[in-house]
Amino acid sequence: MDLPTASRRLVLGGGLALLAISPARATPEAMRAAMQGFAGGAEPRPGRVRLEMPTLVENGNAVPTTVIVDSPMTAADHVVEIALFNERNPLPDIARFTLGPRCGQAWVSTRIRLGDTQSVHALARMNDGSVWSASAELIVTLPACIEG
Amino acid sequence: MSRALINVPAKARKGEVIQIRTLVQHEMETGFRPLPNGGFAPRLILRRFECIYDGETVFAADLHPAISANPYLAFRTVATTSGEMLFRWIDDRGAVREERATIEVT
Amino acid sequence: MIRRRGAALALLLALATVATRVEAQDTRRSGFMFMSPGTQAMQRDDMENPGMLAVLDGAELWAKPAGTSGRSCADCHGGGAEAMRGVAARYPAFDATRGEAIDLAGRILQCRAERQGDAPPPRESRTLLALTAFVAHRARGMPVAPDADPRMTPVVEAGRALWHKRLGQLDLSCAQCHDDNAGQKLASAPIPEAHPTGYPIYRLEWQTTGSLQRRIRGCLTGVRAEPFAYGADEYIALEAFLMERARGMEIETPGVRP
Amino acid sequence: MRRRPGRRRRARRPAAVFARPPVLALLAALLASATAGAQVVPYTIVADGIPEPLGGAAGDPARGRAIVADRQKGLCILCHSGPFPELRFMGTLAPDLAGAGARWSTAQLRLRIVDAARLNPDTIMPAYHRTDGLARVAPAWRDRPILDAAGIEDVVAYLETLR
Repeated sequence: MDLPTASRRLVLGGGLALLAISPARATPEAMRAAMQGFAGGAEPRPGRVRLEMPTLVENGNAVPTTVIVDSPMTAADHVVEIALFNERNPLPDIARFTLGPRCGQAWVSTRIRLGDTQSVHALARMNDGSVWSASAELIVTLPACIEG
Repeated sequence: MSRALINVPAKARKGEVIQIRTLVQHEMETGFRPLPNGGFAPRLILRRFECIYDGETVFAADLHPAISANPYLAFRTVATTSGEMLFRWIDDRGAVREERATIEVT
Repeated sequence: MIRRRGAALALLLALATVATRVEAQDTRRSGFMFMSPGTQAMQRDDMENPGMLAVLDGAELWAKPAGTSGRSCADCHGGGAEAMRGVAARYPAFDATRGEAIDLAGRILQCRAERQGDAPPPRESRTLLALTAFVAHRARGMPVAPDADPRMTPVVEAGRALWHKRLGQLDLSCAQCHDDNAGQKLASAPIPEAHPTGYPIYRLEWQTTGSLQRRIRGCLTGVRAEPFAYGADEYIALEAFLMERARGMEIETPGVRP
Repeated sequence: MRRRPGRRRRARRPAAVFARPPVLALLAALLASATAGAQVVPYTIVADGIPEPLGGAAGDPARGRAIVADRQKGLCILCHSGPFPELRFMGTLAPDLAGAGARWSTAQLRLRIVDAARLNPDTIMPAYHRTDGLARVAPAWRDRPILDAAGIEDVVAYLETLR
């Protein structure tokens, strides 16, 4: 509890050692593979999914993200799962949401991290196995000053 | 200490679609943050969220390091019955934290 | 007599006009006004404002006994909705016992050590930020109203001098960016006017709640200057000057900033 | 004002969201070159310019362009905009660099980069090749100009091409 919230120091020598190593990034290929894994053989079709994100992101640490799927959310016709993917963070997966008829509406909102300007994809799998998709292009601004 | 904010309407009509919002304190350490010693801070994130209401998991989320620190999750559900809603977060080590909220359905 | 009353009335009217004009000319803008609608929404709605987590932490700590005294903050200051109402709007204030200015966090540290008999939490610790956020939140919506003690004047002036002092390898003063170029863009980021109305703030860049001192350190590092140590008089002077500069503006704690 | 001794704080890793490898690599390179120890070289001001190249050698416009466009090394585009179609975020605090080579002579450009305060004491433009008269410079940057003589000449050579 009393641990100081850590500060960051890049410019000074202490940070130098860590600069040599950096995590691998996801690639568009890795993202496509993850999306195919989610779709499970179905071919994602554009439509029915709305992905609401700002086009210009002030800070990539918390990007408001809302997914809405056009579905009656009845026992006979509903969204089973929604997944979010990106192509340039270290990992392609962002989150998966499990939904069902009890949701009433297929509406989910969260905040995500984006390390760079890139596209984000949302996939929704319906109970009939069909998969629908939407994507958003985002510009993530860089901090002007690197802080210590 | 970890704090959570839960927003559930106090009252709703049966069959009404209500919005639930949750905000929980957690650093969501990604595992990709380099340390001065050349390694990386070990990953420690909340990896699972569940909302249990009226005997059923009505909404769940599997989270990855790309979810922001202090995760915010909002979703909708149908008001079915008066009683307790259970919110559960599970981290990488299996630690569970739970919060409850009540709703009156008329 | 009538004439004098007439003159007095005229003077009052004139003063009222001046007052109105001053108000109309108040073009100061909180950092809130420079943010995107999404980040503004995050601050505006308590349920979406991650800074509220610190305020809630603080509320719990406020009521919790601490130190050898076994007393909580609430035992002395009260725990109800009106406890500490508006107090933060006055800080930094002059501490007569110490004979120097003290900021809100410093006052909390002082209470912890001297009244509660506890080891004071470090600057920028979660405990101190939470208690500071809790007290500052109790002034939310109220105008900044600096301490009227005349002994604050030299502190404010020291802060003003520091504000205008060029520092670091880039040889820039606070004023050159935040007075002369506010609203312009530094790379992609709009330069705000640096009003301290939302502290402690939840900064998306930090992914946590932090103090004005931490924020100023960010600028100092940016101009490649050596930051002052946490708790340094320089920060307290700068804060006193900034609060004077923001006199009458509304306290927003917990502010959210990119 | 009195300064109290501060508690030393543990350094934590920088960059915002995840590591941004290209930026970090550039910074590492910058710090490596900076530790080589760049000193301020003498120069002579004639009228409102410095006619002779710093250190005597001519700069390279391509290297100069890279410095100008680098947010950590040249820092120029934090305040200036310029003809950089590949860059998205450029500042608005200072004049557009496009046409700088037509507006100023080489000697004028050189002085404006080396020490613009010689021409306007209130300028916001940092002195890129001066280490005296600065206050509270962080240890990592102390006694080291923003750009060494070769860097200045590279930037001058690049700005000359902006006509």
